[in-house]
Amino acid sequence: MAVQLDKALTREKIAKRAEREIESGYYVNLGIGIPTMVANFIQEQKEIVLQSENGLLGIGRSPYEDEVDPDLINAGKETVTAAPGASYCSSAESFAMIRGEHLDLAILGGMEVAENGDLANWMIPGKMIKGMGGAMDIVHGAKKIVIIMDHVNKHGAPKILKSCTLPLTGKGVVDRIITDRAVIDVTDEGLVLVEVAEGWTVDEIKESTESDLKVSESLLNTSY
Amino acid sequence: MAVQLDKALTREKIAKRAEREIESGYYVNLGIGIPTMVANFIQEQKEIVLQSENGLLGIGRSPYEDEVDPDLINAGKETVTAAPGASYCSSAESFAMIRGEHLDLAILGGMEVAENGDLANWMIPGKMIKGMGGAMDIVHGAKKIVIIMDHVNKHGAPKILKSCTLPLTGKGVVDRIITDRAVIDVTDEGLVLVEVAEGWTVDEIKESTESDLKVSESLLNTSY
Amino acid sequence: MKTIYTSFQEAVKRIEDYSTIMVGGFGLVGIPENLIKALVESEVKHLTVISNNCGVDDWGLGLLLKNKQIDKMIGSYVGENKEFERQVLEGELEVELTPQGTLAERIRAGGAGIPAFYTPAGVGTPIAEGKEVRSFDGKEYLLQTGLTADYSFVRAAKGDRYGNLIYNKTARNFNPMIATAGKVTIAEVEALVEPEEMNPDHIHTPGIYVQGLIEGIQEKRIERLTVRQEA
Amino acid sequence: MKTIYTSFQEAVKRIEDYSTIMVGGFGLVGIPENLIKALVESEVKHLTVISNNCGVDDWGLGLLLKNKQIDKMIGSYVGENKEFERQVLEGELEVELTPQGTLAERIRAGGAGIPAFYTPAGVGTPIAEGKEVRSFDGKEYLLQTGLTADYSFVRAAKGDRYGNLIYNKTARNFNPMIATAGKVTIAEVEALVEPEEMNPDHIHTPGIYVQGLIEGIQEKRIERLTVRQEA
Repeated sequence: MAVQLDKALTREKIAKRAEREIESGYYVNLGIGIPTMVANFIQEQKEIVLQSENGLLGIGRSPYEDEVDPDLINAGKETVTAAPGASYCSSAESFAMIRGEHLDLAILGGMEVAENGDLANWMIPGKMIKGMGGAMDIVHGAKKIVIIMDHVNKHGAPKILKSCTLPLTGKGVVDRIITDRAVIDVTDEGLVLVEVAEGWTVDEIKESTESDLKVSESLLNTSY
Repeated sequence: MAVQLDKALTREKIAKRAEREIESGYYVNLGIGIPTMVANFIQEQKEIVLQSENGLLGIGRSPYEDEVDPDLINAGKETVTAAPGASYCSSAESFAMIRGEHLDLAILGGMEVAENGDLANWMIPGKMIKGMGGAMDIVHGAKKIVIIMDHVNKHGAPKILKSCTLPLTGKGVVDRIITDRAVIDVTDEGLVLVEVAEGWTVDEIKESTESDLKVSESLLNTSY
Repeated sequence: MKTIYTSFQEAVKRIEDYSTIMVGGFGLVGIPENLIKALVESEVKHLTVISNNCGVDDWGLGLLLKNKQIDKMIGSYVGENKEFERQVLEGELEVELTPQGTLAERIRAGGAGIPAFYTPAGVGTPIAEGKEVRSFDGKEYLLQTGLTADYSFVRAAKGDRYGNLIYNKTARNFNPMIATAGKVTIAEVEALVEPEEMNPDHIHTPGIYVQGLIEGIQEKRIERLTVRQEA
Repeated sequence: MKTIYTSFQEAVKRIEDYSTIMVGGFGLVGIPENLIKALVESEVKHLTVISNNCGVDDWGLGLLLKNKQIDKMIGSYVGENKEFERQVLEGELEVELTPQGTLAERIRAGGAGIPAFYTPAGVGTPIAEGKEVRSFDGKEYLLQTGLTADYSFVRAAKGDRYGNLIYNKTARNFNPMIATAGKVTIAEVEALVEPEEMNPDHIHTPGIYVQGLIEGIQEKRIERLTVRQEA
């Protein structure tokens, strides 16, 4: 139960930090799972538009019971409403928006990220493959790709690696990684540690990261 | 003046014969110029849909003066109305219909047709090039491509040739040629004369055609 | 002008074994429920189905799957279905996974007469195996081919006798492209209306793409009901 | 959320010499009349213009041409313009002719992140010169690349402050694709309305593609008035 609570709190912490990536005026795609949670923390003064790849530009809040429309869902198949100014489109048009890099930001989950920006988040060999859904398109489809995930896996092993061991979702696509412990940027000079979360030290982050980490000159400590 | 009248009558004769190509239930694109005239002769009992590549599926009759809408034109830039059941679409969608061969028939004008079905109808070297417009797409965009034109040019020289001398609009695209003198099919075995117009003989058609002509076993004489 | 069917059995009866069928919908939203059910009843077998998802165990394309009518499935996400998993693991069902945006574009291309196009999705991933990779302006792309089908089944909110269709909200999803890519496209509509009720500026699928229509009542099952509590 | 301009001069003032500009419309229908006029006034030079046509001598893009602001024109039909002819013959103007359907698809591809695609149009014609020809299923196709622009100018009937656009009848034409393919897209709208007046199912151009809007009154000149006499 304590572990469960911890998990929930960790997720919330990551989601809240990820929310800071979203600037007013942004068009954003939030991946299924924890990324979807980010929407709950978006500050009211920010004017942002959430895109859902099943053909909704402008996801609104969850419907009240009497507002539920079975024809209106998000990409996670949850019932939603449409925000003011929303529009519907076909899946081809929706991915035209994505592929054409008209979105400012996508926040997605990750299993592994490599120091060159490779991302693996869709299959584990030997396990049933459910499919990549829209992930392989979305990683090429926003001006900035942010991956949010736990810093280490359930065995305590790093998820930020020299190179991914799992089949890739995209090659060299990640711009920033936000974990429960740190914010790390993928740059041409390798990974750069830019923020350290409350309760963690630079050394601890380095120890729990397989790749080499440069420390930013403007490193923020205890930033979230 | 007599020549002028002849020209008008010849055009009408070709257009009327071309109309017989249109079966009830067909989706048809009519090229700019004489092909557009074909619409005037469509028999009322036929249910057909005329497509205009500028984004109108279902061209209606010309508007009465008080119905004119400057936002509603055909591909020849003439003001039109929309027929019952019409829809508007973008140029990309319109050519998706065309390129995807969803049209049953296109009737287009021609300068030269070769025995292998090559068509030239868009440019004359040395003269100002106005552009091919939609012609190069449309010749690949209907289940059947019918070319209507005079049998010979203004110098009396054949327009149906062993091979085209003018730059092509499309390679091997023509299914049938309708002229003031004859109806000729493009087949794997070469050109086949299938109909002879009133006032003409098989020999006269052969003489005024550069390509070899097989005569169909079911040749129709004086068919129009 | 179009064939208006009065029974769903009639609408699917020409479909033969080994046909390729595209089916609209995303999850359970916008699926042609009654056409799928009629296909199950028809007992037609060895189908190749192209659809973003494959329904759930007891609804949508899951019903076809359960009845072992599908030989091959082309989709982007098939994770809500235990029977699917079983058939794949036992080698009864072939699966071709395609990124969702690539799938949507392949279907659009198929309907639009475009045999192939380049897309960044899948470069450097297992999806790229056996596919041409080519650089444009220094970035790598995969060559993907257009998809067509013998039959396309779509669902729309409104349709008219000219075959024009209008979809409702996110029930549009894959339906417009799928309507363009079937040799024969049959639309299950919630309401068959007079053409005058369809504004020509609002039509999503022009009638040229549709060969038959049938009116039906849908259950519209909800996969993940998510509601906000009244304040 | 979007920039709402109050003057057309203001809307075009950031445009620099040597820019590539896409302009919506077919013939004179659906052209952003006032944006074009403001561009003429701006005296910006050495433009590459991508548009299906190039206006007529005294209207639309013909005005830009007359003012010698265009270095290069990419379009499918440029036949209604004597000044165009003169500039081409005297080597003042470069022209790249593209089949109309190919042009529409190249612009769509540019906006949709597709670097290139294959199309049957132009195989065996002068258009194929220098282009890759490739067979798919025994038929030949040309490789064509996507097109984008620094600026896109479109005209819509209605727009809202979220950038959503709705077009009227055949004034839609090239506008929706062009709206997607400009780094900066500015929409001239006949009426700027409240978002509530735009039904989300009827929007042709989702707001994401549009950076600025301005309301204007159009002359809507008619090129070929064709009427039926009263019975």
